[in-house]
Parts: sequence; structure tokens; C-alpha cells
Amino acid sequence: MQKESAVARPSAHLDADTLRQMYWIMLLSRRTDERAWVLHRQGKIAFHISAMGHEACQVGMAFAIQRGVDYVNPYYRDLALVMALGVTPAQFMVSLFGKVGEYSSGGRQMPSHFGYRPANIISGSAPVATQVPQAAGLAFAIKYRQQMGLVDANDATQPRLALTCLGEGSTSQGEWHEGMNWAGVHKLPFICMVQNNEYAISVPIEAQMAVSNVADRAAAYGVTGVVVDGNDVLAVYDVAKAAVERAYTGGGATLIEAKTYRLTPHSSDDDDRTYRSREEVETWKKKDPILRFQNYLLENSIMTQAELDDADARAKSIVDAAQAEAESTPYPAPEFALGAVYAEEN
Amino acid sequence: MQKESAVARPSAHLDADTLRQMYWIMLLSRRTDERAWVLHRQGKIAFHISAMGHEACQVGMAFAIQRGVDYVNPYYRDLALVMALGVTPAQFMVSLFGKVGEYSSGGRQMPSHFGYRPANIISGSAPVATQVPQAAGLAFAIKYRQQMGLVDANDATQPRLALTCLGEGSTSQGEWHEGMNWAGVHKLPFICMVQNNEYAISVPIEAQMAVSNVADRAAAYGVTGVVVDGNDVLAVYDVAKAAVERAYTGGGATLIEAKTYRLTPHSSDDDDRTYRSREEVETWKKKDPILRFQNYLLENSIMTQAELDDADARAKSIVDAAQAEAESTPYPAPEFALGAVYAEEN
Amino acid sequence: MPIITLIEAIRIAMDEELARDPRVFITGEDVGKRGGVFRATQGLFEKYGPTRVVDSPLAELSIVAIGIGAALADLRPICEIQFADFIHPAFNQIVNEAAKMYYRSEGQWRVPLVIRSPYGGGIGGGLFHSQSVEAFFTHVPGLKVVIPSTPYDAKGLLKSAVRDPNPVLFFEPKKGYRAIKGEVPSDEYTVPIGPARVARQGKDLTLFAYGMMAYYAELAAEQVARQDGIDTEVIDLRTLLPLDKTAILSSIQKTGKALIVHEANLTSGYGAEIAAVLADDGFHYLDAPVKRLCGPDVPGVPFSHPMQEFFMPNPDKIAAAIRDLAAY
Amino acid sequence: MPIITLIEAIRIAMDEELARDPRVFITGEDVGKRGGVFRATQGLFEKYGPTRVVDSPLAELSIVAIGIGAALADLRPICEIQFADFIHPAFNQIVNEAAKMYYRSEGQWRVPLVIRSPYGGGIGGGLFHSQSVEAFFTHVPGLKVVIPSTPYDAKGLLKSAVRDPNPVLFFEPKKGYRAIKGEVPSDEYTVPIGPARVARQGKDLTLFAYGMMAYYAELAAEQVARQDGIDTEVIDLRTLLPLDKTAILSSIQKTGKALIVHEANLTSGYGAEIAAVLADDGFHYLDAPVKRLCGPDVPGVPFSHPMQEFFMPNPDKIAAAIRDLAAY
Ligand SMILES: Cc1ncc(C[n+]2csc(CCOP(=O)(O)OP(=O)(O)O)c2C)c(N)n1
Ligand SMILES: Cc1ncc(C[n+]2csc(CCOP(=O)(O)OP(=O)(O)O)c2C)c(N)n1
Ligand SMILES: [Mg+2]
Ligand SMILES: [Mg+2]
Repeated sequence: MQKESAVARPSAHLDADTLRQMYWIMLLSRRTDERAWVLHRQGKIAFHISAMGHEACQVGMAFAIQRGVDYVNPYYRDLALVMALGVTPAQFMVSLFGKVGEYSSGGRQMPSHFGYRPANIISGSAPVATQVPQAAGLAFAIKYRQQMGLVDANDATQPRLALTCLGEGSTSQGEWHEGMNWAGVHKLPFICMVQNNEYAISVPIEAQMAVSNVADRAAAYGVTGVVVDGNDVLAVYDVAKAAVERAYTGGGATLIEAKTYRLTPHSSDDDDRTYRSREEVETWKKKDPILRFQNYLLENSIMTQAELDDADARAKSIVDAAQAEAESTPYPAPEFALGAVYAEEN
Repeated sequence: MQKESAVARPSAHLDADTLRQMYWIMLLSRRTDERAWVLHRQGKIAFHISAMGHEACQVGMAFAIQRGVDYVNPYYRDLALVMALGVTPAQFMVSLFGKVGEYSSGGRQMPSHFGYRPANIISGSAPVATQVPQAAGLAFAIKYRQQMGLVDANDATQPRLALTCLGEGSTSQGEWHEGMNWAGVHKLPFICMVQNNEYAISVPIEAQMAVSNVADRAAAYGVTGVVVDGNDVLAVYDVAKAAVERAYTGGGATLIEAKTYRLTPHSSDDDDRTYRSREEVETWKKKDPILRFQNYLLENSIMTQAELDDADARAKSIVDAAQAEAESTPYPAPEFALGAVYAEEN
Repeated sequence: MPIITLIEAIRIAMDEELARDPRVFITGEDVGKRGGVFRATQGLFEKYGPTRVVDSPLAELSIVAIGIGAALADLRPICEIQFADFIHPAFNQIVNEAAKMYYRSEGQWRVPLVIRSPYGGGIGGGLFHSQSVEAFFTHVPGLKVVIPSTPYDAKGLLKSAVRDPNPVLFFEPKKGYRAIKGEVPSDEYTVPIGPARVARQGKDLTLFAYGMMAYYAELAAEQVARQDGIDTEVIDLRTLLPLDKTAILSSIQKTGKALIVHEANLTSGYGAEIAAVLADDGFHYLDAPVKRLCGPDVPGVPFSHPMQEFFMPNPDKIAAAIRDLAAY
Repeated sequence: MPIITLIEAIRIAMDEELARDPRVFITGEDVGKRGGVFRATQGLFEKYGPTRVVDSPLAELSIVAIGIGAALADLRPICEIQFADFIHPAFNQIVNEAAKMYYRSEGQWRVPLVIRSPYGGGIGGGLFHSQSVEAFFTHVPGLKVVIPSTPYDAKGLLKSAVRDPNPVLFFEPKKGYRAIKGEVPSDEYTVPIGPARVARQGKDLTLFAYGMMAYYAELAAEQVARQDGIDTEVIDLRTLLPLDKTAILSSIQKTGKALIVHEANLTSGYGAEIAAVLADDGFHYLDAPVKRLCGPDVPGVPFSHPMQEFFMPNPDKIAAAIRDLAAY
């Protein structure tokens, strides 16, 4: 891939600073994630669901959009994605504990049900794939505003696309089909990234669909479909950037399938030994997207080993601080359960 | 097409008797259908929804399966299909009036909500596409019974496939996606025939989907997809027969798209002049599948003009008798509304 | 004031809201050129064009979800579900998504969405074109559920629904679309979502109803007033969720007897909630058992005419129930 | 008799039914190798193989629809919906299809289908892993709705559900899966769908509940008996649809006071129907307002512990409500 021309590879234009930022988000997500597992083992929190292994596809995707401006409907595994959009380890930690002032829902939702208006991250629920047709609706609104002359199509301070993510298993839902169909029919500025980690909890992809690639399904909607190595952050960035350009310039929707693997059980409630062999997991651990990006950064002299170590130390201290903050934050008042049922003003 | 070898064209093996039967069903459906429109204009019935224009694809399909044995989940436009399976004009007429003893629902359902256990026609509802995953369930049961050794896979007295039909617009429903997906994953003995008449009531296909052919969507499910001229009964029979063989021999599911056109408004409640040009309708009237098949039968000396005329006269008298029977049948007792809510015995 | 039909009032409300706010748009099956299968959107496609009056694919969950997404992006969608019977595919989007968005985001995200749908029986529609689905949604906090019974209310409430920052389900009694007529001012006005309407003052008993049954209730009340001298108070609930408890209780305090009427089948219908409120907060005012006159507990309204009529409450059946209760 | 947990009873019921009838099979997400996310199907895949214990795609409407199709073809599917919160995508198939098939075909086609699903809060599941969805379905004639609260009933009712010729929704109180234990015979037995169970005899007031709340109701009743000498009758409804009116009325005739408890939010909840029955047929027996102790009218059970506990009814809250009512 290194040999391809820079034209075909937008990532070749990324400056060293940006590459370091991308690495930093992947690392920070990983360290936060690892700490969550520790907290769970310590019995301090009840639940965690992990992004470990998925960081490259999430960060590669996030860096291709106008972060904080474009609409994003993530799914529960998108910790690195939302961190790239501005959610902090401290915010996430508070959500793990369900403490007062929790950023996404005031502690009403389980952790990893992301949502953060300041970064234009739409609040998510648990039922999978519901976010897909909603994201199509957001994309529809973008196009509507442009057609009505309410905004300028090139105004980068306004949302110009809607991005949504989900797992490969979740494409079995009718919700996914209907959302993709709108995106195709209306040529919407819409990107759907499927993070294909081969399993939906325990259900392997062969029991989920009879196609080799989820991206093959793009053909059913008249949208562009593309498969990418989801553990290669720059490869993801490249296809993501092309999809973003397509969206920004009226070229319609893209279905990106990022092939990846989760390095942990489905969630802290799961025991993946019942359905994944240890050999398989070990094989994928060798393809860890963070190690891979480290190697790239070292080989291309973008970061030194010392810088990597330093980043690690910084990440650790941020996570430590985040945990301390979360632990010392009080719980919300019980009656807080009664608030915010109906909006009052339009 | 005439030039293709007989091997590739199962219809070349159809004997004259069968061809005449196929014509007869198409004709009988058409005449029944036309009479229903008359009854509606006369104010004798409240509602009719028509198969006119769709007879070829329905009859070509029906004659390819083991009629009365294989499971069929039709949709409201399938008058010719259910007639091919044994529903009579008299039965249909009684349903138009909602009279006592109505064959499908005892008069509880609107007409054209087909269902007839003696012919293994599953009872249908109005919400479109719900029958698709149900048909996949029937196909699943067929495969289950075979795998469990409860039936012999070659026993032609047992259902060996499930067939379902719907319009192209209805493929936008999540129900369709989910049903197709099961059919693909489990390689089910399942046929989905989409009768693509270019409109869903008033909504043209461009507002419905961004693909050129509904059959393109087969690629999303790993099933065979095929497009056929739905106004050519023998062409439909050919692709249907191939799909049936595939189903009977463990080759999995088929999505057949039959391109056709409805010659009437959507239903007696509709006025299609708001959305279809008269020219367009006239063009398609020239492609009337019944006229086309007549020509074929005449040209190939399978029927004479006198025989065609005679068939017409017979059809008319059957429809007359059916109407008379329906009109003289009493209405059900009001309290009949209360029956058959729960089955009592298993 | 001009006298117009219920459906005209609905169309005018949409027309006015489209004109008022460029963020308002309509989507649903056949709402464009066809003007809707009941003609509720007739002329709006011609007037506002295909950007604002959008024929949807045949897929209800996406109609609602697109509406949710657009509402999140601060548009004001009006989504039409062609028949209430076809709202069920969208149940997940309505119940898990639209209703819970505000709460689950602690008010960060809101869904100012209107879902309009014709409901109810008596029009030869059989099991799948006659359903009354309100009770499924009145159990869902975060939603508002509105059912008008007069053209005046239909226009005023629909305009309020479009301006409401929450998801509003707006069910329209299709049998009354052309049958119900009434005076409607041509000027701008709204009717607030929330308060019930005392459709008829009375002192002998209270009849609680909404939609087509509220219309019938008034007819029945006139009939028993004329024929039997029974003075019935008719409360047209109009907004089912949130429920106007005050109106219910102040009426029962006056009359002491309650008859609840709806077309939906009895068990776990909306009437049960009214009865439950009366049995608790209204207990001391009650002089008689709380009666419900509802559709029978069968899976739907049958098509065949005699069975349909057997199923449906109507002014005569309501009048008979009033007499029984008054005689208690 | 062995003492086992609620979830063991459920697993044993399925095991026995799979062994009894080759037409019985299970499908749902993760029911295979994983044995279900709650382990309700643990060991069944190993014992009966992939033909009979089938991991479904992640798509609830198809899980139900495949079940309907298979039931039409005379199999006996047991469909698992992983959490009741995820049943909404299947609402159309359940309400328009499974429930109406027998009626709409005048009995030609039947749907002997079981849909099992864990429901209820108090387990840190937040808005989308805690829902109590029963009231949506008790409004739907053609369905049966069953909620057991003891291992004995769970086994016996689930076996009846599998043998029932109608679609049965079988909701399992997930908080009680391991918390509720009880004696269960190893022999074959069934518990009929329909009759409620008098869980505790009493004369001062009646507490109506089901599922986890029936379990708590008994605890609360013991508490107030001990501490306050109040003698509470506890009716565990078990079958919510069809409703056992006789059991309700004969208890209220004895006690004259009713407290209804469920976790689902109050408005239009299942308790409303019980209250409505009491306010009509039970009117003359009532000595006090009919009380409901339910979840508050908010969109769901919050995740954060203090808010969750605030939401959930529990033995102490129930005991307090009993005392209030008894003192009335
Ligand atoms: C509608 C619905 N059904 C079931 C679940 C339970 N569930 C949560 S995640 C999950 C598997 C998702 O698999 P996939 O889409 O492949 O995403 P992954 O977790 O592998 O990233 C399931 C079954 C759910 N959240 N929503
Ligand atoms: C779920 C649902 N939504 C809406 C309708 C109303 N409706 C009945 S037929 C129809 C159009 C169907 O179009 P298509 O699938 O192309 O079939 P065609 O009638 O053209 O054969 C619509 C919108 C319905 N029956 N079900
Ligand atoms: Mg996955
Ligand atoms: Mg069509």
C-alpha cells in the first residue's frame, strides 16, 4: 500500500501532528478501556463493554469527518470514536459509575450508551440498528436545509454529513435495511460504517448472513460499498475520507465495512470461551491495531520509542485522574429519576 | 427466446393441455376481476383490488410448484395465483360481499386477503411484507422436518417449498430484509416472487429504491436473483421451474423479479390519474399478458380462435353463476364476530 | 365562520404550518402527488414542492425514524402513517427511540415530531384498516397522544402538535373525516395539548370519550336528553397522554356516575386507565359502578357488515348504556 | 422435592418439552453454544444439536416471524427474545400476525408459538434492559400472556405454553432468575394457563401482583403480618391474558380493599385493567379506593443505582402501601 500514489491515499497527506493525535486517541481509549475492565474485576462497577481491537477503524473514521460538527450516531462499542469527538476519560468514568452530572444521560443510561450534544453525538439506545435510519434522517435534514437555502452546502461550521456505526450482526435488523434504503433513494450525505468483528455476541457471521462481505449489501441500495482492513487506521482513514468527500459533494452514501476483531468478550457479562477458540483470539491479538500503528509510527520516524512511552505515561495519569474524579463524584439524588420526561419549550 | 434449447426452457416440455389450463386460469381470473369492478361501479360491493395485468407472472409461477401441497403466502394482488391453487370465482365473489361461509376468514377479512388451508394457502393480512419472514419460517419447517427425518425430502405429497409474493414497493420493509436473510443463511427451500409493477400505489420505483432491478438485492442475501418479463407466462414458468428445482434439491432460495404493470388503479379506492399518464397505461395495455398468451396459443396451434371464444363464454357463465351465488348467500350473523379468537385444542 | 370537515381542518392546519415555518415538512406513503390516500395532504405537494412533501418508501419504521433524525436536526417533521394498523412496524422507533430520547439524554436531544394517522372502524376496513391503537402508546411516558373529534380541535391541536417540542401521536377518526363538520375560524389559533373539553354539560352522569366516540357520545346524549330526560355530561378527552385528571375528577364529583366509551377492545384499553383513576382518586364521588362500553375482546373489527356493526359502538348502543347507568 | 431456581425450572421445562416432542425447537440470539445470555438454554444445544437449538440472526421480528411460519407448519417453536426491551421490533408480527391468525382465518390456521423473554428492572440494566412490556400485549386478544413468579409455576406454565395451540408470551422476571428458589417436582406436571394463584390467604386486603412483584408481595405481606398484624391476601395473577376475573372478584368480596403492584409505569399499565374490573364488577365489594403501586411515569428504569431504587417497587414500599390501605 505504501507504494500507491498520494492522490489515491489521503492519509499520505496527514501531517505528523495529526498522526500523533490519532495515535493518542487510540491509546487513550485503550487505556481507559483497560481500566474499566480492572474496575469491573474489582467489583467497583457493574458493567463494561469494550472497544478494544476496534480503535483503528473508529479513529480512522472519526478523523475523516468534521469532528464535533458532523452528526454522529455511534454504537456501544465506539469508545475510541467518541473520544476522538471530544468525550474525555473522566466523562466516561463517571458514566461507568452512574454518578451525578454524567455527561450523556445524567446517569440514566448504562455506560457506553453514548450521546453528547456539544460534539453532535446523538444519544444512543441499546436496541441495535435503531440509530441507522435516524442517521439517515439527520442526513436528510442536512440535504433539506441545503435545498431550502437555509444553509450553505459548503459551510464547514454546519453539519454536512451523518455518520453511524454498528456491528455486522446488527445489519440483520430491518432497521438497517430501511435506513440504508433512504440513504440510497435520496442520495444522502450519509456514511454507515459496519465494524465487522465476525461475531454478534456468540453468533458467528455464517449464522448471521450468507454473503462474504457486509459491503456486498451496498448493491441492494445503490450506494457505494467498500471493504477495508479495520485494524489499519490509515487504510480506514483513506476510505473514510473518500466517503466523506462523496457525502460533502452530493455523491451520496457509503457503506464502509471495516474488518476487525474484538479483543475482549462481548461485554463484562460475557464469557467468550464458550464460542471462540483461544487460538483464534491469540491470532488476532497479534494484529492489535495499536501495536500496528506504533510500528508504523516508529518505522516512519513519526514518533520515537521514548515518545510512545511518554504518551503511555500521560495516558495512565489521565486515566488515574479520571478514575479518582469518578470515584469521588457523588451519586445523583434518587428523585432525579423523575426529571426530563417532556421538553417544555420549543 | 424460441430459439433456446428445450433443456434451458422447461416450458418447452409443457403439454398442450397444461398450456390450455394455464390460459384458462388467467382468463378466469381476469373475467372474475373485471366483474368485481362492475360490481363496485354498481355499488354492490365496497372494495376490490385487482390482479389485472399480473396474471402471467402469477400463473407461470403457480404452475411450477406442487399446487395445493407446497406452502404459498400470497399478497392481495394474487387472484390468479390463488385461482391456480384452487380458489373458485364463487368463493372469491362471496368474499367480495362478505357473506356467510366465506372461504378464507368467514367474512372477517376484506376481500383479497387470501387464505385457504385446503390448498395450503396461508392466511394473509394487510400490512405488506409480513408474509415474507413467515414464508421463510414455513420453509425452515420443511427443512427441519427433513433434517429430523420426520419426512422424506422427495415425498411430493408433502410441502417441499414455501413461495411468497409481494410488490416491489413492499421490499422496502424491514420484514422483507429479515425474511430474505433467513432464507439465505439457512439455504431454505424458499421462493420470493416480487411482482414489480413500477408503483406502490402512487409512489414510483425511483422514490422506492435506488437500484435498477429488485433482483439486484439478492446479492445482499446470498440467494439467486433473477429478472423475468412478468407478462410472458412461459418465461415466468421457466425461471420459476428453475427456482423450484433449486428449492427441491437443497440449492436454496430464489428471488424472482417479474416485471409487469397493473392495468387498473391500485384498488377501487384509488384514482391513478393523479400519478400515471394515460399514455403510459395505454402502452402497457398493449402488452396485456392475456392477449400475448392468446397470440402464442394461436400461433403455435395450441388453441383455435373458436376454442378461445368458447373459453371466454364458459368463463363468463362461471362468473355469472358465481355472482348469483354470492348475491343470494346471506350475511353472517352479527355475533359471529365473537368466534374463533383462541384455538381450543392442540 | 366557515363550516368544514374534519379532514379539511387537518389539511389546513398542515398548510398553515408549512407556510409558517420552513422547517416543517411532510413525509409518508402517497402524501405527494396522490395527496394521501384519504386526501389529507391534497394540494400540498403542488404548493410546497417535493422537498417539503416527500413520498416515502413503503416502510413505516423508516418514516418514523427519518422523522426522528430530522427532528433531532431541528426540523419539524409531520409523518403520516397511512392507517394506524400499519404503525406497528414503527413501534420500536416510537417507543424505544422517540419517547425516550429526551429523558435518556437528560434533555440534550429532543424529538419535535408529529405522527399523524387515521384510526378506527366502521368503514368496511376489516381487521387491518380499522384499528384503534391508542392504548399501546398511552402507556409510554415521553409521548403525547392526541385524538380530536371536531374540526376546530383538529386544526388547533394539530398546529400545537407541530409546535410541541415532544413526539406527538395524532390519531384521526377516519370515519369522521368527512362525516364530522364544524365551524373553524380562518385565523390563526391553536388548541393546547393537555386539557380535556366539556363537550356537553350535564348533571346525571358523565360520559368519557374521544375521537369518533366523542362525536357519537354527543349524539347519544342529545337522544337520551330528548327521549328520557337524562342529563349527560360529555367529556371529550382530546389529549389522552398526558391525561387531564382534573377534568375527569371534577366531572365525576358533579355526576357520581361514569360511562367510558371507546372503539378499541375493552381489555387493557385506554378506558381502563380512566376507570382506574376514578376507582382511586374519584372513589368517594362514585355512586355507581364505572361502566365501559368498548369494542369486544376480539382481534379486530370484522369486514362483513353485520359483524362490523356488531363490533362498533354507536349512538344507539351508547344511549342504551346511558339509560342503564342512569337507572342504576 | 429438589429446590431449584426460577431459571433452572425454565431450562428444565424446555429440556423436557424438547425430549417429549420432536416438533419443539428453540431459536433466538445466542441460544446455541452460548446457552443464552442468561443461560436459560444452557446445555440444550449440546444435547439436542443445531437443528433444534438454533442461533438466529440478530433480528427480533424475524425470530418471531420464523416462529409463526414454523408454527403454521405445525412445529412448536420456542422463540427467545434476549430482553423484553427488544421485543418492540417484533411488535407487528406479534400483534398483527400471531395474535390475529386464528381469527382472521376462521380457525383454519393456528400459531402454537411460545415467545419467552426476560423482563423487569432492578438489575442495573437502565432504560433498555429493564422494561416491563406486558401491558402492550394484554390489550391484544388472540395472545396469551403469562408471567410466573415461582419455579414451580415457571416450569408448569412453560410446559403448558409449549402445548398451547395459541401464541403465548412468556415473560420471565429476570431479577428473580437466581434469586427466586422453590420446590419443583422432577416428574411431569403442567400448570394450566388461565387461573390465578392465591399465594397467601388473608382477610384485610388483597394485593394483586405478578412476576417479581408477586414474590415481593409475599415478602411484604409477611412483614406487615409480623409487624402490624395486617392479614394480606396475595393473588399472583400468573396469567395476565386471559384474565382470571373470578379470582379477582372472589378475593375482593372477602377483603374489600385492593392494592395492585407492578413495576411497569403506572399509566395505562396492566394494573389499570384490574382496577377497572374492580370498579365495575367489584364495585359493591369495595371499602376503599383501589390503589396502584407502580413504577413512576418516566420513560424507563434509570441505570444509576439511587435512581433505579427510587423507580422500583420493593417489599418495603409495598409494605408501606399495605399499611396505608389497611389504615384506611
Ligand atoms: C434489538 C436488539 N437485540 C438484541 C440485543 C442484544 N445484543 C447487544 S449487542 C448484540 C450483538 C451485536 O453484534 P454486532 O452487531 O456484530 O456488534 P458487535 O457487538 O460485535 O460489535 C446483541 C445480540 C440488542 N442490544 N438489541
Ligand atoms: C405496512 C403497510 N403500509 C402501508 C400499506 C398500504 N398499502 C397497501 S398496498 C400499498 C402499495 C404496495 O405497493 P407494492 O408493494 O409495489 O405492490 P403493488 O400494490 O404495486 O402490487 C400500500 C402503501 C399496507 N398495506 N401495509
Ligand atoms: Mg460483531
Ligand atoms: Mg408495485
